[in-house]
This record gives sequence, C-alpha cells and structure tokens, in this order.
Amino acid sequence: MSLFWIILAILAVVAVAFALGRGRAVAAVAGDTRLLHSRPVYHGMFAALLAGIAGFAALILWPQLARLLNITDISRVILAAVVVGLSILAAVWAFTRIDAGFRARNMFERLVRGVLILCSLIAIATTVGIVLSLVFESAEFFRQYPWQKFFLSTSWAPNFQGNSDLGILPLLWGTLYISAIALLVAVPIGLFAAIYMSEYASPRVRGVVKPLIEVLAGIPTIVYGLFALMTVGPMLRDYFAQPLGLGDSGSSVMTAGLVMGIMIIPFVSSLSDDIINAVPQSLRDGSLGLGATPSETIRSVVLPAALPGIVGAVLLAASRAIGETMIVVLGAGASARMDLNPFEAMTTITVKIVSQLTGDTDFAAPETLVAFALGLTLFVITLALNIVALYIVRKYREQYE
Amino acid sequence: AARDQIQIAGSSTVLPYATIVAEAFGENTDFPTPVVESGGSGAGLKKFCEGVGEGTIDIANASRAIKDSEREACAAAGVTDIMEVRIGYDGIVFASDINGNDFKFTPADWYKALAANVVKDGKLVPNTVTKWNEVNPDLPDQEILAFVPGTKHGTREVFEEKVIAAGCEETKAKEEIAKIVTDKDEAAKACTALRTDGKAVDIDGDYTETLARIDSAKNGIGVFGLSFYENNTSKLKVATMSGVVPSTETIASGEYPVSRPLFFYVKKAHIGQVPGLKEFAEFFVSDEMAGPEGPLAAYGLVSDPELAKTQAAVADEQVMN
Amino acid sequence: MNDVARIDRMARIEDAPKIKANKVQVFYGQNHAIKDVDVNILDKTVTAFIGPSGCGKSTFLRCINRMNDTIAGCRVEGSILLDGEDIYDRRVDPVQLRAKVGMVFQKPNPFPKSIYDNVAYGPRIHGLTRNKAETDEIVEKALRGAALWNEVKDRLHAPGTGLSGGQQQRLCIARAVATAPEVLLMDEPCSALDPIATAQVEELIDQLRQDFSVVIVTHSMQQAARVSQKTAFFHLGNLVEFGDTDQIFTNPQDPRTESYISGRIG
Amino acid sequence: MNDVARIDRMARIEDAPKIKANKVQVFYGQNHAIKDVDVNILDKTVTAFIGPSGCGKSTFLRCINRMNDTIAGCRVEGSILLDGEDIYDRRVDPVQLRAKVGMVFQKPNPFPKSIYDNVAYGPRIHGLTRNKAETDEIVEKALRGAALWNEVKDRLHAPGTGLSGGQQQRLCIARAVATAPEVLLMDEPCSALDPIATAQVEELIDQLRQDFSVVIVTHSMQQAARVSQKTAFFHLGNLVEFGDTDQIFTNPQDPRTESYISGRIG
Amino acid sequence: MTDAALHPAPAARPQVARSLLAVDARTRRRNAAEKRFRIYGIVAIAVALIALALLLISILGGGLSAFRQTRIVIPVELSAQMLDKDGNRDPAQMAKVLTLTYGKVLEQALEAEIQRAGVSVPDLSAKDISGFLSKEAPAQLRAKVLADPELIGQTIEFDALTNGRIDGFYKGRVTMESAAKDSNTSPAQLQLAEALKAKGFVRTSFNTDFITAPDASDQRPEAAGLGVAIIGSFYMMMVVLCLALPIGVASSIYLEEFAPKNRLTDLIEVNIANLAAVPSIVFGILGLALFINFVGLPQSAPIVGGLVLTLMTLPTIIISTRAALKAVPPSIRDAALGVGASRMQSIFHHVLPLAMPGILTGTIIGLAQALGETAPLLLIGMVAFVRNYPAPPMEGLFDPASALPVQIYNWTQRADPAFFERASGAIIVLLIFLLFLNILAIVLRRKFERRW
Ligand SMILES: Nc1ncnc2c1ncn2[C@@H]1O[C@H](COP(=O)(O)OP(=O)(O)OP(=O)(O)O)[C@@H](O)[C@H]1O
Ligand SMILES: Nc1ncnc2c1ncn2[C@@H]1O[C@H](COP(=O)(O)OP(=O)(O)OP(=O)(O)O)[C@@H](O)[C@H]1O
Ligand SMILES: [Mg+2]
Ligand SMILES: [Mg+2]
Repeated sequence: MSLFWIILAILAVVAVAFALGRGRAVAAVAGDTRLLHSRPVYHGMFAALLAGIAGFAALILWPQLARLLNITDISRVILAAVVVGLSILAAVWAFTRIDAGFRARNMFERLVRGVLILCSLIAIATTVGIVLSLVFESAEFFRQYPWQKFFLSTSWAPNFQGNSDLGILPLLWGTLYISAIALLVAVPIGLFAAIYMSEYASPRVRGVVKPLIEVLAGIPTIVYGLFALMTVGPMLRDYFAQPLGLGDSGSSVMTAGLVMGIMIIPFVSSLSDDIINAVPQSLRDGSLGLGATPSETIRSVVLPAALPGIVGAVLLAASRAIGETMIVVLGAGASARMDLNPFEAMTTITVKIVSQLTGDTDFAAPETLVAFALGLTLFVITLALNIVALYIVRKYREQYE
Repeated sequence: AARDQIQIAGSSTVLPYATIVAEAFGENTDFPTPVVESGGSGAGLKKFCEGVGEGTIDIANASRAIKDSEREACAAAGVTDIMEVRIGYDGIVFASDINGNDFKFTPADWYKALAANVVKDGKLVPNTVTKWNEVNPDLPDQEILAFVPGTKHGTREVFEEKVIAAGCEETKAKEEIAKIVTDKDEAAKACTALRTDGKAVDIDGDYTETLARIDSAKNGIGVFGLSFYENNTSKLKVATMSGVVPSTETIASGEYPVSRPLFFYVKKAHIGQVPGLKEFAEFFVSDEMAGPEGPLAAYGLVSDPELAKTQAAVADEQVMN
Repeated sequence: MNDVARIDRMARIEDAPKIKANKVQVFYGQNHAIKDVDVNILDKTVTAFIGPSGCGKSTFLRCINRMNDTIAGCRVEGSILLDGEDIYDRRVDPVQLRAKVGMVFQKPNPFPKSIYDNVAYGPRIHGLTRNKAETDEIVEKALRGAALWNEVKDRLHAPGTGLSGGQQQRLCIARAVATAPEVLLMDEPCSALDPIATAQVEELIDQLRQDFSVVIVTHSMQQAARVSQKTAFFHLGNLVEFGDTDQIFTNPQDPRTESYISGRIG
Repeated sequence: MNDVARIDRMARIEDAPKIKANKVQVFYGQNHAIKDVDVNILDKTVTAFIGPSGCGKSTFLRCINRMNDTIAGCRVEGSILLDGEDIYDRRVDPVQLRAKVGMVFQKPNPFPKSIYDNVAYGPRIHGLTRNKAETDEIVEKALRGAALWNEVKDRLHAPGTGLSGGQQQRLCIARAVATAPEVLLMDEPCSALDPIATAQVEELIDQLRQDFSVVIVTHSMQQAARVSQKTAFFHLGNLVEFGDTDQIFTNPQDPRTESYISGRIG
Repeated sequence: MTDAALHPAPAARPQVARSLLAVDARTRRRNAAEKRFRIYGIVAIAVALIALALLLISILGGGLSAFRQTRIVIPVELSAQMLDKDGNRDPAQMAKVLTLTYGKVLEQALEAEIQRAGVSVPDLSAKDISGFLSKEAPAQLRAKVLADPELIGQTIEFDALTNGRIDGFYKGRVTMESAAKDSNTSPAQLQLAEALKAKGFVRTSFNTDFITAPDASDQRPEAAGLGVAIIGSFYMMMVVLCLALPIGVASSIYLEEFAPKNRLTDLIEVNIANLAAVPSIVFGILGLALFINFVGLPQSAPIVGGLVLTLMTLPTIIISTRAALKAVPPSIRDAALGVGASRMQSIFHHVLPLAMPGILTGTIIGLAQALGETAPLLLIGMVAFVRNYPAPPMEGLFDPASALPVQIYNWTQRADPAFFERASGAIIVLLIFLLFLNILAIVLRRKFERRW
C-alpha cells in the first residue's frame, strides 16, 4: 500500500466523518437544525477534523515511534492499518458525542485554535532546531580556536595547513555595508513604487506592474550575480571608481549592493503596496478634504497608518539581503576586508558560511567549523537587531493607536 | 524499501569525472544511475563519516587525501573500513585572455608578484610591485592581476604549496624570512600569504567565474584546472610553468609541477548492501573509463600511471589501515 | 484672512452667489444619484440641505469640493462655479479648491494621530502658522469652537481614534475649521452630538457665517430652521425646492416638501 | 426562536430584570470611563441611555455584550447578569452571549460584501434558516423593518459599502435584527436618519419590544421620550439617574438631569 | 463654552490666490512637490522595470537557443556481427555490448553517409568525424536496440544528436575563428557540418528533450535536459505550498488575533523576524540534522527539500500575513462579533478575505524565493547529478531528484561553454514556472482586492 493510498484513505475517512457527523446532528433534531446548539456543518467538521488530526498525526509519528521502539521493518500494511484505524476511531468517538446540545462549534474552534497554536510554535521549534544544529559544532570550534581572536581579530585568512586567522569583524563589516547599500537602493525605490501603484496608478497599470516587479524576486540569484559580474561591476569600475581614483576593482561592495537592492525591491514594493492599499479610504478623504495634496496625504496620513507593515516589509528585505550569497560572491568578491571605500571588494558572513561549509577543507578543523560559529553569531546579531527594531516600532506606534 | 541507487558526494573537482562515469554506468548496466552530489571534499567526507546505513552516502569524492582527523571522526561514527581509490591527477594551469600577452612563468615570478610581504633590507615590507615586468624583465609590461582560488578550494592549497612556497624557496626568501620570523609556523605563513590589495583576487566560485572575470578584466591571469582549460581553449591562452606546457602527458610524466591527485572513498560496509557499489568502483577505475584513452582523460583527467595497482586494490576491496 | 481680501469679497457679495451649480448630474456607474440640480449658494450665509436618507445630499456636497474625484466610477456632469469659476475646469487645481472649500464628513474619520496633530494638520499643510505658538493657538481656538476643548485639553497628545463617537465628530469639525476655508461643507455635523454640544456647534456655525459661507446637511428640521438662512430640499436625486428657510418651512411650494416637513419628528 | 424556549422565557419575565448591572467600572488604561454603575434592564422594555457626548454611554453599552473585550487596555470590573447569569463569568462563551445580545454600532460598519450577504450573515452563522428561501425571507423582513427595503430591493447584490450614510446605518440595524437577539443594543441608531426613516425605525423598535428587550443610546430627548419606557442618564461616567421615562423627563430627581433635560434642543 | 471670535486665523494668512485658475505661490510649490513625488514614483517603477527588462533580455538572449537542437538523421546498419555476436538475441548477452561499440557503429554509419553524399572536406580527421555526433547518440541507439532486439540486422534511420560544438555552430555560438583555437573542434569539422546542412541531413528543430530529458554529464551538453529538475522543483513547490501557506497563515492568525500580548508572543514575533534573516544555508544545516539524521528521511529527496524550504519561507509568509491582518480595520471585526459571530468566524469570514491580497503577495514572494534557492539544498544532497526520474507523487517525494535552481547552478559551473546556454534556458523555464504562480496570484488577488 503506497503512501498515496494511505493519505487518500485518511481523506476518505475524513470525508465520511464529515458527512456522518453532519447527518447525525441533523437527525438528532429530526431535521429542524435551528434546535441545534451549533450548525450541522460544525458537527461534521468537528468529526472530520478529529479524524484528520488523528490520521495524519499517526502517519507522521508512527514511523518515528516504531524506530524508537526498534521495530525495524515498518510494513506499509501495518502503517496503513494503524493510521486509518486511529482515524476511524477518532471519528467514531466524535460521532458518539454529537447530539442537539453538543457544543460542536466551540469544540471545533478549540481544536482549530490548538492547531493554530501548534503552527505558531513551529517558528519557535525552528529556532530551537537551528540553535541546536549550530551550537555543538560552534562549541567544538571554540574549543579549537580562541574566541577572543574570532570576535576581535580584524583579519580573515583561513589556511589549509591550520594556523588560520578567522576574525569575524571584516565579514561583519562587509555584511552591514553591503546590506546597507542594498537597502538604500531598495527602500526608496520600493516604497515609491508601492506608493505610486497604490495611490496614483490605475488599477490596470497596477495589475500589470506589480506582478512584473514581483518577478524580480523570483529571478535566480545567479542571474543577478552574473549581471553584477559582467555588467554592473565593470561599469562601476570604468565610470566611477577609476575616474574618481577609488581603485580599479571589478567587484565591489557597491556592485553587490546595487544589484542586491534591485533584487529585494519587490519585498518592499509589493508588501507595502498591499498595506497601503488597506488603509481605509475615509482617512484619505479626510486629508484631501482639508485641502492636502495627494502626496501630503500619503506622507502624513497614509504612511504613518501603514507604518508597522512597511517596517515589516523593510525588515524582510534586509533579512533577505543579509542572507544572500550568490550576488555577493560574484558582485563583491570573496576577499574579507574592512574598508570604507565602497568600490573595494569585500565579502559577507553568509558567503563565508557557505564557502567554508562547501569547501575542500578538513571537516573537523576550525576552518570548516567556523561556518557554524559564524552562523550562530549572525543569528545572535540579527536577533539583537530585530529586538531593537521591535522596540522602536512599538515605541513609535504607541503614538498612533 | 532499501535504497537502490548509489549515493556519492564530495569534491566539485572530481564531480565531472564522477558524473561521466555514473552516466556511463547507468547506461551500460542494469543498475540505476548513481546520484552524484557536489558540495566540496570536506562536506562530502563529513557526510561519508556520518555513519553506516541506508541514510548515509556510499562514496565520497575528494580532491585531496582524507585527513587523519577525519578518519578519526569517521571511526567514531562507525565508519571503519574505507577503501581509498586514486583515480588520477588534476593539473593546475595558469591562463589568460586568448588575445593577450604570452606568459612564461616560474614559481619565483608568482611569489614575487603576489607575496603579501617581501624581504627588503632585512625587514618584511608590504609588496608594492604593480607590473609583471617589474618581477621579471622577461615578462610582458602588464598590470599584475591574478585570479586565484579562494580559501575554500583545494586548488588554493596546491597553488600555495607548489607555486608560492616553491617560489619562496627558489628566491631564497624563505631563508631570509626564517631569520626575521622565528616562529616556524609563522614563517611558513609569511611565505605563502598573498597580498590583499586587490592584485590577487580570491575566487570563491568556480572556474567559470574566473573565466568571466578575465572576460571583464582582460589583463587578469587566472588559475584553472586543466580540464576546464581544455574545454575553453578558444578563450584562454595557457602559460608555461618553468618552461613546460601543461598537458595530460607532461603532468603524467611529472614534468609539469603543479598538479594534485584525486580520490574517491568507498564505504566497504555498504558493498553488498547497496546494489552495484563494487561494480561502480571497478567500473570507475577500469581502463575503459580512467585509462589514458578513456573518456575521463579525454575530458582532462591526467590518468594515473599506476592505474593497474588501483584496479587490483578495488577488486580486492582493500581498505585503508 | 487679510483685510483687503475681505473688503474685496464684501464688495462682491451681492453681485453673485458664492457657488453656482448648473444642471449638475452625478452617476455612480449606472446609478443616477443627482439629477439636474441647479442651486446658488450665497456668501456669508448658511445653506441647509435636507431630504430623506439616500436622496443625494452627501453626493451633491461632495461635488462642491470635488471629493467625488476619489470615488471610482463616479461621474459628474454640469458645472459648478465658485466665485464665477468652474471648479470642474481642467485648469483648476482640486487642492486649492479644497483649501477654499473645506469639508466635514458624515462618518467621523479622525487620523490615527494625536488630537493635537489632527487639528494642526490643515494649518500646517497650508502654512497658516509660522511657529509652534501660533499653531497651539489655532488648535485651541478650533477645539474651543467645536466645543471639545474642555474634554480633551488634558489629553491633546492622546490618539484621536480613542475618542467617543461624538468627540470624534467634534474633532473633525475642529479640524476643518482650523484651516479657515471660505466655504465649509458639513455633512450632518451634529448627528452624534448631545443637545448642548449641538448648540455649541450651531453657535460656531453662526459665527462662521460672519465671514464665510456654510453648507450643512442635516436631518433635523429644527436644526435647519435654527441655523440656516437658505434651505434646499432634495428628493430622489432631485432638488425639489430651494429658497429662504422661513419660506420653506412655513410655506413650501412643492407638495413633496410639504409632506416631508409635516412629518416633522426629529 | 423555538417555542419551548420562548415559553420558558415568558415564565420568568416578571421575576427578575433581563439584565442587571452591579457596580460596573470600566477603565481605558488610566482613564476611568464608567464609575460604579448599577442598572436593571427589563425584558420587553425599551431602555434609553442619554447623556452628553463622551459620558460613557457607548462604553457601557459595549459592556453588556462584552464587545469591550476587543479593545486593548479596556478593563471591566463589577458584574453584569443576563437572566441571572454573570456574563463575565469565565465559563460564559461571549459568542453565545452576543448571539443573544445583538448590537448596532454608533458608526455604521457594513461588511465589504453585498447588501444581501450583510443581512444574511447572522442568520447563516446561527443556522436560523434551513434554505435559501427562508434566508431570503429573513433578509427581506429585516430590511423592511429597517425601512431600507424599498431603496435597495433592486440592488441587493451591490456592495453594502456603496450606500449612503443613513442607508448604511439602516443596513446595520437590519443586520442586527435579522439574527433575532433577545436583547438588542442600539448605539444612536437614528443619528443619520431623516425623520421618516427615524419614525420607521422607532416603529421597528416598538415591534421588537413585543418580544425582546431593547437598549437604545440617543441624543434626542424627544426620541427617548417617544420610544423608551425606562431612561438612564449618564454624566461623566456616572449613572446619575435611572427610572421611568415619564418620570425622568417630567420630574427629574437630580439637578444634573434637570439641567441636561431643560437644555432641550435637538 | 464656545469661545467667541474663532476666526480669523491668528497669523496673517499668506496671500492666497482668489481665483481658482490662478495658482498662488504656495500652492505652486506644493504642486511642484506633488509632481516631484509622482515622478519619484514613476522613476522608481521605471528603474525596477528597466532592471527587469535588462535581466530578462539577457536571459532570453542567452537561453532561447537552448530550446532548439541540432540533429542529424543517418541510416545505420545494425550489424549482428558487432552487436550480437552469438546471434541468439539474448537480452542478457546483448546487454554486455557497451555503448563504446555502438559508438563505433554510428561512426561507421556517419562515415559511409558522408561518402555517399559526396561531401569532401579538406583536412578532415577521423577525430572530427567521431566527434561529430554526441556521446549521447550511442547510448540512445543502444537503448533502442535493447528495447527491440529484432532491429539487429536491419538498417534503420537513426536520429542522432550532434555534438554541442556543432550545435553551437548552427546557433552562431561557435565560429570558424573560435574553432581554429578550440581543441575540441576544428574548422574542418565545421565545414563538414556546413556541407551536411547544405545537403539537408542536419536540421535544427524544437528541443523537447531539453524539457523532458534528465541531466547529462559534462561531456554531453547537447543531451542535458531539465526533466528531473522540473519534477523535483514541482514536488518541492507542492510540499511548500501545502505546508507553508496553511502553517504560515495559521500561525499569523494565532499570533495576530488570538495570542495574548505578552513576553512570550513578543518572543515569537522577534523570533519569526529573525528567522527571516537566517541565511538559507543554515536552514540546510537544520534540514540535514533534523530531517535526514534525526527523522531518517532519505538524502536528495524532494520531501526533505520541500520541508526545508517550507521552514525557510514561513517567516516571509507569516510577516506579510500579519501585516495584512493588522491592516484590516477593527470595525469589521466588531461588526461580525456584534451579530454573534465567534472570533474564529469573524476572522475566517471577514478578516481573512480582506487580508488575502497581502497573504498572496507574501506567498508569491516566499515561493519565488523557495523556487530559486540552491544553498539549503546543497546540504541535503539535492545539488546533485540525478538521471533517474522520481516516481509519481507521494512515493516520488522520497526518490532522489534535483531542482531547477540546482540545475542552473550546476550548469553554470561546468566547463563546456554550451552549458551556459542550457543554464539560461533553464532560467527561462524557471521563470515560466514563476509566471504561472504569479498569474494564479494575480487572479486571486483581483478577486479579493477592495478598498473600504
Ligand atoms: N478606545 C478608547 N480608548 C481610550 N479612551 C476611550 C476609548 N473609547 C472611549 N474612550 C473615552 O471614554 C469616555 C467615554 O466614551 P464613550 O464612547 O463611552 O462616550 P459616549 O457616551 O458614547 O459619547 P458619544 O455620545 O460622543 O458617543 C470618553 O471620554 C472617551 O474619550
Ligand atoms: N460610493 C457609492 N457607490 C455607489 N452608490 C452610491 C455611493 N455612494 C452613494 N451611493 C448612492 O447614491 C445615492 C445618494 O447617496 P448619498 O450618500 O448622497 O445620500 P444622502 O442624501 O447623503 O443620504 P444619507 O442622509 O443617508 O447620508 C444613494 O442611493 C446611495 O446608495
Ligand atoms: Mg449622507
Ligand atoms: Mg458613543
């Protein structure tokens, strides 16, 4: 019995449970559904949801349980029997509870709420998982490499023979520098595009432009990388860096920042557009009615009202910028350096995580393990930044609501 | 259901060879085509050393020999019987834009051009040369710009060892450095450290990136694998090293100095568990594949003069001790 | 308002109506909401629009400062002259128009800002003040005028959306008054107000009339009678009758007006 | 409403008030909006809440069906009993409570759906109907009751947000009536209505009183006098006086009530 | 009570134009600001669209040719002598004959054909002839013969792929000049190609294999296809869509609508924002540790990829969904609660539909990101050379597969320049995937979008 059929079987049980649950509720009041505490659908959905939860939970957990209990050969037939059996059992139990007074909606909603809570815990679980999957190897790294050097050294020079310099500072600097430039590109462009789309453009234009801009987020980053490497980099070098005497590096922070900025435009523009569009028209009317120009209305009424959402969008864009590798590798180069000159090559933490993790170095040596420490450090840094951001948004928002 | 295809992971240098063999293996036998992951020697060996069983890989490709520390980690996870198979050599060449100047290098030229610090008047001072002909009057009057493999690449190790360190020795700089820097490790490091002022550009990507960089900076000189160069002879001009033109022959004979062996490692415990594993290993090192006339050599692998010995070892399932 | 301008305008008072609507038609898509309305609104006068709910009072009011522009699918025909100039002329800047013709909406819509910022908003964008002190003064005056000052003077920096319904309505009146428009359109400004607050707002309207023109939509016949000099009665999108308030309420010409008035309840 | 339940309720009518509020206090953060309010609301009776704007009428009204739960920072103390059961009891399901105690809000807030769906929403979620025909019937009845049927019968599937202010208000009344609550809380339901529509809504309130209990907030003293049997006068968060409407309007006990009533205007 | 003398404004009101048609100085300034503001908007959109156009042009320019492929049809004599020495058509025996032999058969057939056609090219070497055909051709011929042993002894018309360089010559990528320097081809070989084309043996036609065939090794760029990658990506997107969207929306609903506002929910909120900033490769580390090592799911499987990408896209979906939920005015919730709807009902009936555009946007952007991501797949073994098609859904989710971005990433790393064209072609396919998603979202968004 293949997985496909097992799932189909669960779904069948769910459907039957729904129909029977609903039917029983209707029957309980001899057809006059107004006498029911909850509408018949809720009785059906309660039974169905219970059956579904039981079935799918069993499907996911049973093999793990079997593994723990050292039942090595989990036969598909047994699996199917257990899963479908549990599902039916749950449905039957739900079925027995159904009568006119059964608070099916409340029970159903309580179940749904449980599911919702479970879902929002996935985020926490992911974080825990990430920390756990980084922390042991990081500890191993710090056993082999002094933490003072890692956090305070300004030199990054891994070496195959060992004796490497693995200071995070140049990488951190590169990360912040490149992300900042990317945001300087993306936030104004994205925000203005969003404003134009939601406030000025006709629905038709908006309907075309918005998805087009969204395509920018879907173009594989390697394309951006090549674009940076072949077009933007040389152009910046020939028309800006060299004439200004700022060096002649083909790859630079500027190149990567610009190109990455273009990539994250849709994060700012599309999300902000939705949020701005959701600001009630009556607020705009209020401002326009006082003789404000549309732009004044946008700046002083619409944007403040949409602020929390816009901040979220910008944070998302920033996050994406921090996590990007390909554009940095091809656009900004791979050399770890601390420099103010934006036309110099630099690199980011993320790039080095990837390269140290996928390189040819000894996997038990600090040169590879440093990737985990970098990951963990970046995690902590972004966490701190996010806390600050949340705090600022809160403080700012309190003025409004 | 037990896994029925072979799982391979590891070095991206070995990857093309492994895919060529895997493809031919899938075509010519009843076994499914093995799955070949890329991801670097370190990552490959790490997966290899994760343990024994269906959820772990069978073969790790590596562009270097497995390290002792890695074998310890392997053993700790229960991976004890490992077959080491050397498939041949990878030549490392220096090439520049096809329309540019001709170069005839020696390791000393590279050392003088790219060393981070040079000895001057008994002191280590930052390297300031900007043109190749300042390094060696026989070289063209061209800005120094070298695209060298990034620190993640095994090629970097070979480059540092066989070119920079060799140049360091050749120019007698090593002895002078030893006088200034007393710590032995530090002295070795000073010998191979590359400049960071933009003359030596680290490439963390692959050879296609190096090629693209030469495309956008025509005076750059890149470090490539021989097979990559051979596939792009219409765009690249190769430089000689110590007067030898790199080719499979000159490398096999040892005339051309810059090369390294390539390996793959087989988990012996999986032979018999994973269908076709031993057949694949044998197929890989067979003359039809890895021999001098085989497709791997045609693609640029320098075939191992001692291939017969390897074939025998694989047939015997000889493990490392 | 500087004196020259005032004198200038005074000179014109009797000449022409402040606002002259000519055969105005409004369509919401297919829905013909305003049919052939002609109306003259005088300066320094309060004009009341009355009529059953849904008859088009708000719609017509919104035409006068082109707030209908913001409604998709709304089409206006005919002409409306403000001081003799067609406000639907292509050269007219609706922003300038709305600065002259202010509006209080039917549903209170305070900005999600502090009470103070809500009121100071108009003066700021129109540059009516030169410094904080002046702004403070305008804000206080406007809030006092709208009979809200006492209730909010201790919480000027609390959000305007946290006010009660009636307070929000007065806030919106204060906001509109603070910009000192020449014509003020008020769409049921007292609907959520208690009698005392209503009286205060009516007093405010009376004061405004000294200098400006006010148009007020109301459902309260008594209110219309109390505050307005002219009354327009709308019915099903038509302007049924327009004339002096006294005449409309004592001696309506049209039977529909008659029957609407006589059902006086409110 | 099934018959058994109705009989059951009838038997209890005279025993106890439908709603009994006991020392209710409401705070918005620091702001003490309702202070120590005790009030009994009888079944089959219309109770009017009057008082100046911002005195806490809406706040108290929202307490009765726990709509205050949704306002962050709003805290309710004291007890409110509905049919003898404390609605702030932890075991009480606010949903069921609100199905029994319906509400019309001060600001009309139609769903951004069609007019029909706005009205049919309540009956649908409460399963009051068994088929489309019954739903149609309920919708029509509710819209007729709210005096909106004639205006919208041809555009039942047009969006409810495209109605005029007064129409939206009546739509919200229809929506609340359609769910047949036992107690209906109406926050200034006629503020945007013309006299005729107001009369129709008042008639509706009178009809509802035959079976249910109605609480109405109004600024119109006349309206309070016309429709209600009991009146509560609020001032600055206090319940100043509560009694028979006749008595309150003719013979108020408290000087504050007196002075508020006598300023009768709107 | 009401303060007397409300008007006029305390400060002398700045000169206001009396005529509506004459614009006063301040209004002119404000209108100029307005115009500038609009222009910023237009410029912003223009910049974004120009960047998009440039990228698309470069992709299309480089990749469209991947959808065409050069083939040659030659009669091949399948001599029993070479292919089935025993002559008993025993499949097991015939399977012993390797592709090498079939290669020779094809070589002879091509040589014979050249002679028969009377094409003569000076300096044509044996290598030029043997290198004319793709190395894939013998494999295909062998598969064909093994599938139908009766063919042996016959002469069949065989449709063979030409070598990538020849293909490139027809597409203009390889020229006589470049061939002169290229060690893998020669001008003579290209002349041969030209002559054969003139005779009509060679044709370039639409390349369905590019979309359906599996990947090929570095020596056969002409045979490399996207079949496995498309299936892999499709499976992964299914997993992501089926998990990330409901989970993301569910947790947003809980956090935004139900969760008490306290330390814990703040923590969750910060957490989610922070997860968005975690580099995707770290999700790969997590996936490897959790799904492969702990749960025991197989390597290189789309299910694992899908799960990892789900975790990766969740923050994007949650953040945008929460923002969208937050933007729904509270009066709508009140209205629903007021008629006795439960919180759950008010959310699912009213709030969620109104928040839908924002949710869809987040989903689209999240999916686009997931669709183009390689780094996390690196660690769970999906950045791989896979030639066997995964099985149909559910079971197939556990079979090895690659993915579109992986294929692109791999191909851009390969030495043979012909792979660059393939990579660009793959990008086009990926964008088409994306386009479908976008169109779906546009349609849905249209349905839900509404200003109130
Ligand atoms: N959400 C809120 N946050 C803070 N304060 C509030 C909020 N809502 C109301 N208030 C305050 O509580 C007090 C009572 O408000 P409420 O809305 O109950 O008044 P009301 O009697 O209904 O007045 P109106 O007739 O104007 O509607 C007012 O001072 C008001 O400013
Ligand atoms: N945005 C809109 N879209 C479509 N129809 C509308 C819109 N606004 C109003 N209408 C319709 O136009 C007609 C006139 O509406 P209007 O708002 O002008 O009425 P009103 O006289 O202000 O009524 P009320 O006293 O109830 O506010 C009504 O039938 C209304 O349904
Ligand atoms: Mg109106
Ligand atoms: Mg109120």
